[in-house]
Amino acid sequence: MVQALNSGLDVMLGRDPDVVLFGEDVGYFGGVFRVSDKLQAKHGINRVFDTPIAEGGIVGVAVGMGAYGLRPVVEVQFADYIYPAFDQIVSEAARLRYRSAGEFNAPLTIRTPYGGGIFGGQTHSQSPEGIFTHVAGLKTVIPSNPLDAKGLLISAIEDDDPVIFLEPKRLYNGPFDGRPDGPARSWQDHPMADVPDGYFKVPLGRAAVARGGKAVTVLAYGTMVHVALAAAEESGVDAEVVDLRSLLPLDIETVEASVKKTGRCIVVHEATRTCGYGAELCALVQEHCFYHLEAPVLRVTGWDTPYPHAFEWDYFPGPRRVAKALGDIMAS
Amino acid sequence: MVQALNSGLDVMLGRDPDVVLFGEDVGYFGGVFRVSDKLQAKHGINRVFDTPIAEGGIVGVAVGMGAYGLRPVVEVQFADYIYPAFDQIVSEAARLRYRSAGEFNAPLTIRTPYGGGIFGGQTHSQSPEGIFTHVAGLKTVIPSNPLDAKGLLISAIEDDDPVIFLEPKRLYNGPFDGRPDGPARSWQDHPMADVPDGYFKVPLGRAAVARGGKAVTVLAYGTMVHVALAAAEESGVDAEVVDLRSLLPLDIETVEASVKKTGRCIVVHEATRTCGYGAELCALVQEHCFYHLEAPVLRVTGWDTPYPHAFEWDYFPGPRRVAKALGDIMAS
Amino acid sequence: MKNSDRLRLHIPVPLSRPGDAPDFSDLDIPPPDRIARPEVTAPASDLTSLAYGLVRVLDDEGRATGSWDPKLDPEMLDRALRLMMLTRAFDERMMRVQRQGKLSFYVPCTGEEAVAVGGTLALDPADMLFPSYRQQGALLTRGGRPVDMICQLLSNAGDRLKGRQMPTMYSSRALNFFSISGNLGTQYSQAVGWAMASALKGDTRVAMSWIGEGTTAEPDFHYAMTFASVYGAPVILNVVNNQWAISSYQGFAGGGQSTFAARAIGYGVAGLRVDGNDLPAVYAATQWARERARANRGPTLIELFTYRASAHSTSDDPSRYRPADEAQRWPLGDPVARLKQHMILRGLWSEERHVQLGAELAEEVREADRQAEAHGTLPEHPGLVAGTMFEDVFKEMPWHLRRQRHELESQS
Amino acid sequence: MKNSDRLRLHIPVPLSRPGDAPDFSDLDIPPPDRIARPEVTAPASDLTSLAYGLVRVLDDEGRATGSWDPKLDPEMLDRALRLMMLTRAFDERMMRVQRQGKLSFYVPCTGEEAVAVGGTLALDPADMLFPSYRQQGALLTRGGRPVDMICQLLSNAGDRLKGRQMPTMYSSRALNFFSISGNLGTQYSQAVGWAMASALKGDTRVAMSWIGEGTTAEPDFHYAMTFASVYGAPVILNVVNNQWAISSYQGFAGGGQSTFAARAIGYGVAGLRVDGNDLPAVYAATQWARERARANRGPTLIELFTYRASAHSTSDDPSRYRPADEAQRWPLGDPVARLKQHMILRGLWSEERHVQLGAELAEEVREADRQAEAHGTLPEHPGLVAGTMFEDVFKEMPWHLRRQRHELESQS
Ligand SMILES: Cc1ncc(C[n+]2csc(CCOP(=O)(O)OP(=O)(O)O)c2C)c(N)n1
Ligand SMILES: Cc1ncc(C[n+]2csc(CCOP(=O)(O)OP(=O)(O)O)c2C)c(N)n1
Ligand SMILES: [Mg+2]
Ligand SMILES: [Mg+2]
Repeated sequence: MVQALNSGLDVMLGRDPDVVLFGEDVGYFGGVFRVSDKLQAKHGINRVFDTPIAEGGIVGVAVGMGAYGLRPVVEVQFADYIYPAFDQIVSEAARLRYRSAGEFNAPLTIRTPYGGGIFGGQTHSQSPEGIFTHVAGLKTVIPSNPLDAKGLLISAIEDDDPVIFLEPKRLYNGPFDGRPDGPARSWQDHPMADVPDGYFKVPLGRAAVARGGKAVTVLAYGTMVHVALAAAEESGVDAEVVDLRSLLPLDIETVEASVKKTGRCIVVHEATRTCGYGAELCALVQEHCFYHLEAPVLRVTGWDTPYPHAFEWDYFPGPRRVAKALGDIMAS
Repeated sequence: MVQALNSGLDVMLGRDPDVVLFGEDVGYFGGVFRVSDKLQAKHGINRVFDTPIAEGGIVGVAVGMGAYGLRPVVEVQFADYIYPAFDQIVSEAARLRYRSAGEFNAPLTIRTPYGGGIFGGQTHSQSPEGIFTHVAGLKTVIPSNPLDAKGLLISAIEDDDPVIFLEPKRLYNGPFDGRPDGPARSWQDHPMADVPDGYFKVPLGRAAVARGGKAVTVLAYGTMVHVALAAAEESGVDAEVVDLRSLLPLDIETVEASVKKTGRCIVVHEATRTCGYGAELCALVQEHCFYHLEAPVLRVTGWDTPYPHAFEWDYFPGPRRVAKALGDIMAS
Repeated sequence: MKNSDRLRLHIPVPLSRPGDAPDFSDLDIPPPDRIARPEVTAPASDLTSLAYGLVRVLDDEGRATGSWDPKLDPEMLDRALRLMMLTRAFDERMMRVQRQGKLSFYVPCTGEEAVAVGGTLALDPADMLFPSYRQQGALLTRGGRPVDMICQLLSNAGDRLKGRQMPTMYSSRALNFFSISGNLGTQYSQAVGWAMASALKGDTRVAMSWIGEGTTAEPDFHYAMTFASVYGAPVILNVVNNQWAISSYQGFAGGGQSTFAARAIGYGVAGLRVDGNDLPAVYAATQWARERARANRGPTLIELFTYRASAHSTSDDPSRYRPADEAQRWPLGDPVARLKQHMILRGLWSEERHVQLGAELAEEVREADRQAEAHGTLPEHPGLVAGTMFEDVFKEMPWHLRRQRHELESQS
Repeated sequence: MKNSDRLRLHIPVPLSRPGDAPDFSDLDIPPPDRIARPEVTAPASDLTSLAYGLVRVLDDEGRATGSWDPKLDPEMLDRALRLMMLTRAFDERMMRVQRQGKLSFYVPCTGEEAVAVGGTLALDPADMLFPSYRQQGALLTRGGRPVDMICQLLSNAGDRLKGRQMPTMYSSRALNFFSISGNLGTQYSQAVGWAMASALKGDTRVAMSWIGEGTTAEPDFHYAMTFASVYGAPVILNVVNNQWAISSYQGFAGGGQSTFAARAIGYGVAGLRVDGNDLPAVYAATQWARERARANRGPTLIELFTYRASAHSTSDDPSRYRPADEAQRWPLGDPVARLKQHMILRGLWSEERHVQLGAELAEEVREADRQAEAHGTLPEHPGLVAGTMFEDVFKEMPWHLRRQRHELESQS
C-alpha cells in the first residue's frame, strides 16, 4: 500500500504543477513510513519539502496556498497528532467555501496514518475519523487496499474540497486479518494489490462489497475490512462485508441495499465506541432499514479507553470478537 | 442562569482554597456573559484572573495546575473557540489519569457557552458536545435550567476528572422555547429557577424527566429541553421529555426505562446531525430497546452545515420541527 | 520559611481603571527619526533597535520629517484622508443602524483608520490581504463599495455571502481580500501559506495580514512567524496594538515585558514598531516591508501602536473596564486629525474643506445604506432563500444535504 | 518580468547529507567566559547577548574557567559522572534488549546525558520536572530505579503504569517527575501552570521542562513563553537543540535565522544559550535560572546546544539523512568524555577507574534487566490482567466501561 500511495502522489505531482506535498520528514527522508520516498529527488525541493513540527501551521499554510490556487497535499505524521491542527481544519478548511459563498475553497488533502496494531500505545494508534465526519465541510476517506488507496488518493487530491485521508498503517506493508500470531503477509499476489502504474481514480462516496453474503451485513473500513473477512470465514456465517471506503459522503445506497437484503447488520471499527462513526451507521441503518431489521445493529469497536500499549490485542476488535458478534446476531 | 452559575463559582471559591477561575475577560470584567461578575473583587486577583487569548494555553496551564493540586475552573469564551485547546483537552487532560495509572489527574472544569439563537453566525453558535463525548476520559455536562446549572457546576468542580461544562447561552437570561417571535421571558418565577444560595449538588450521570408522558420519549438537553416541551404542547402528543443533563456518563437507565415504556423515541439536538451525540443515542436506544421499538428513532437536529447567520431560525431545530417529528413518529 | 522566600504570582494590572485618571506614564514616545530608515536588504540582526523604537513621520506640529518620510504626493494624501474619513463615516452610520436593531452586530475601528488605510495604500492591488474584523478600511481602500459592505452587514438579498456570515466578516476575491474568520488569528498562517505559494510559483505578489495584539497569544501567530522565517516568505505581518483586547489590556498579551515588534527578533525576522496613528509612517513602514519581501529578503513583522478609541464591538461597554476619557487623551492623537493637520500645514487642505468632505462622505454612506436596506434587513424579510444554506458546504451537494434540504422545505 | 524580479521560496538545506563530509563551518564556538555570569536579578533586557553566546565552563583542555564555573565539589562531580555513565549504560542495554524483540520501542539519549543529569542535579528534589521522552537521565538522577524503568519499558507485571504506555513514557509522582506524553510539547505549558500554582500558593518550589528544538514550532512553546512571561512564573524552560528532529535538521525549526535562546527576547524573558555537552555549564545555567525564579524574577529559557549522537529511536536510521560520522565529529565533543577529562585533570579520576565504573554500571543495569524480565516481557506473558485496561479512564468506572469490561471478559 505504501508503494501505491507513493505512486498516486507521484502521478499527481507529475500531472498537476499546482500539487505540492509537505509535512514533517516528508521531503528529503521520504516520510517515516516512506510514503513520499524519492519524490523530492524526482519532483524538486519546491514541490516536496519538509516542515517545522507544527501540524496547525502545516494546515494553516496549506489553506493559504489553496487560496492562492495550489492543491496542497499534507502529511500529519500520525493521526494522533492531528489535534493541534484541529482549529485550522474545522474552523477554516471545512468552512472556507461556505463562509465565502464559494469565493475561496480549500482543496487540501490531509493524509495521515491511523489505527493500531503496531504496538504504538495511545499516541500512535488512534482512529479519529468520527470527529471529522461530524464536521460539515469535510470529506473523510479510508482505503483498505493498495488499489483503492491509489485511486481514492488521486480522487482526494483532485477534489476541490478538503479531504481527510486516513491510511490504515497496519496495512501499509501487507493485509492484516487481526490475528497477530499469524504469519506476516505482504500485498504481493493480493487481488487488490495489482495497481496500474498511471493515473486512475476510485470515486469518493462509493462503497465496495468486499464479500457477498445473505445472512448479515458487516459495515467496515480500513483494517477492519480484513478482520471482517476473516471473521466471516472463522464463523462460517454467510456475511456480506461492505467496505465503505468513503465515510463522508457515505454510499448509503449500497449500505441500505445490503441491510435490506440481509436484515441484520454489524458495524465494526477500531475507534472508541461512544459517538464513533459506528454510532452514525447504527442511526442511519435503523432510520433507513428499520422495518427490515430482525435484530439490533451491533457494534464491535475499540473500547472507550485510550489504546493501551500492553493490551493491544485485547483492545483491537479482532476476528474473534467480530465472529462472536456474527454468531450472536444470527442467534437473535 | 447567569446568576446561578455565578453563585456556584462563588460558593466553590469560598469553600475550597484550591479552586481558581480564569479565562479571557473573566477577571476584572467578569466575563463577556457576566458569569464571573464581581468574583475577582470578592475572592482576590490570585483566585480569579484574566489570561492571554490562547485557549490551548489556558487548558495547558490548567492541566499543570491540576498536577500541582489545584482545582482549576477555566472559561472558553465561546465553545466555537475551544478547538485551539483540543490537543490539550484530548491528548492531555482526558488521558492523564490513565497514562499515569492514577499518579496524576486533571480535575478541571472547562466552562463554555454553546449553541445558537443569538444571531452569532457560524463562530458564536456551535454545539461541539459530540466530539468530546467520543473521547475517553472526558465527562460532558449540559444544564437546561438555573437549578441544575448550579448543582451540576458544583459537582463538576468537585469531580476529580475533567468535565466539559457546556452552558446553553440562549438560556443565560431566560428560558427559550425556540420561538424567536414569542415574548422574551426571564427565569423569574420559573420552577427550576428557585436556586438555594449555598452549597448543593446535582449529581453527574443522572437525567431528569422534564415532562412525563406515555406515547413517545424525547431525549434532549440544554436549550432543546425547552423546545421539546413546547413541541409536546404544540403537538398535543403525550411525550415524555427526558433532560439528559449528563451526556457522559449517560443515565442509560432512565433512557431505557422511558423508551421501553413508550416504544418510540425522538432525539433532539442543535449540533450537526451526522456523528452528533444523537447518533450515539440512536445506537444505544436500538441496542437497549430494540424489541420495544415501534418505529425508528428519529433525529431532529441542526443541519449538516455551518450555522448560517441569516437562517438562524431555519437552522435551529425549533418546536415546529420537533412537533412534526412527534406527529410523524406517532403515525408510523 | 520567611515570607520573602515565598514565590508570588504576578497578575498584570493596567495603570488606570474606571474612575482613575488615564495614565500613560509608561509610554515613551520618541520624536520622528530617532531611528533612521535602514536599507530594505539589511539583515534582520541589524534591525533589532527598530523593534523597540517607534517609526514616526509626523511630528507634534504635523510636519513630516526624517528618513522614513514617504513623501506622499498631494493626490495620495487626499486619497488617504478621504479613505480614513470614509471609514469613519461608515463606522458611525453602522453603529447607528445597529442601535436601530437592523444589524445583529458591528465592529468599529475608530482611531485605527490609518492602520488599514495606510498599509493597504502602500501595497499593489494585486497583493493579497488577510484581514481581521477590524480592517474595513482596507476593503474600502481596495474599492469595496459601501453598499455591498452594508448588504453583507444586513445579511440581506444583496449580500454576496448569501447571509452566511455575521456582520463584518467580509470576503472579496475580486479585490484580493480574503474571507474574514471569526476565529482569532487563523488568517496569519494562511497569509504565510499564500505568500509561500507566490514565491514557489516565482510570482511577484506579496501577502499582508493583520491581527490584534491580544491575538498574538494564539498559535497561528507562532506558526506564521516560524513558517515565514524558515521559508523566507514574502509576507507582511501586522500586529495592531490598540492596547485592548475586549476588556483585557495589552499586559495580558505580554506587552508589559517587551514590545510586540520584538517578537520578530527570536525568529530572525525584521520587526518594526510604528506609530499607528501616523498615516505616512504606516505607509512608509509597509512600503519598506513590501520592498524587502520583493527583494527576497523575507517577512517583516510590524507592530502598529494605536488605540482602540471605540468599544470592542456593539456588544461591549468599555466604560466598565477603562477610564471613559482614555481615548481622547491618547498621546498619539487621532489619525484623521493628524493627517488633516499635516495637509493644512502643507497648504493642501483647510478646515472648511474638511467639514465639507465629512458631510459629503456621511451623505455618501447614508445613500449607500438606503440602497442596501432596499434589499432588506435581517430582522425583516432578508429576501434570501433558506434552501441556499445547504449550498457551498461542498462543491457538489451530497445526498445527505439534499435530503436535509428536502426535510427543511417540506416543513415550510 | 525579469527573472530577478521573481520571488523565490527558500527551503532550508543542511550543510551535509549522507556521503558528504560533516560540515560544521557555520558553528561559532566561543571560549568559556566570553560572556560573564550576570546577577540573577538582572532585567531580561540586559541579558540579550546571553541568547547569542554560549555559556561554557570547560575549555578544550577540560579546565573549568570563567565566572559561570559552579565549582562543583568532588562528590558532586562523582555523582554527575556516575549518573551520565549510568544513563549511557542503560541506553546501551535497552537498545540491545529492543533488538532482541523484547521491547516494542526505545529512545536513547546518547550524547545528551549532561542535559538531563546536569539540569536535574542543579534543582531541589522537590522541584517538579516536566520531561520529554529523552530525559531518562533526569529520572535516574532523581533516584528512579533501573529495574522499575525497565518494567515500564517491558510493559510487564512490574510496570507501575500497568502496561498503559509505550516504552519510555515514564511517570513518577513520588520523584516529582511528570507523566511523559507522546504528543510533543504539551508538557511545556503544563510546567508553566504548575509553576504558576506554586507561586499562587506562596510555595517555594519551581518547575522545569525540556523539549527538543524541533518541538519549539508547536503551539505549547508559544503558550508556555507567553504565560510564563505574563505571570512571571517560576519555571525553567529548556530547549534541547540536538540539531535533529528525526530527519529534519534544526534549520526547519528556524535555527538558520537565529538561536532558540533568542526566542526569549521578544517575550521579555531571560534566555541563555549553553554548551549542552559541558555538564558544569548546564549545572551553572540551571542553578542561575532557579535562583532567578526563586527571587521572583520569573522564567528562563535555556537552549542546550548539543548533538543527538544516536538514532532518533529504534524505529529510525539516521544514515539515511546525515553523514554517518557527524556524531563523532561534533565540535563540542562528548559530555561523558569531557567531564572525565576535567576530573582527571583535577586529579579526581583516572582512566582505570573510568573503565571499572563503566563495567560496574553495565553489570548493574544487566542485573536490573534480569530482575525486570523476571516480571515478563511484552511479547511473552506480560502478566498483566487485560481487564485493568478499563481502570483509570475515570476515577470511578461508569456503566459503559463496566459493560465493556464484561464484554471483553465474557469473550476470553
Ligand atoms: C479563537 C478565539 N478566541 C476568542 C475569541 C473571542 N474574541 C473576539 S475578539 C477578542 C479580542 C481580540 O483582541 P485583539 O487581538 O487585541 O484585537 P482587537 O479586537 O483589539 O482588534 C476575543 C477574545 C475569538 N473570536 N476567537
Ligand atoms: C504533536 C506531535 N507531532 C509529531 C510527532 C512525531 N515526532 C515524534 S519525535 C519527533 C521529532 C522531535 O524532534 P525534537 O523536538 O528536536 O526532539 P528530539 O527528538 O530531537 O529530542 C516527531 C516529529 C509527535 N510525537 N507529536
Ligand atoms: Mg487589541
Ligand atoms: Mg531535536
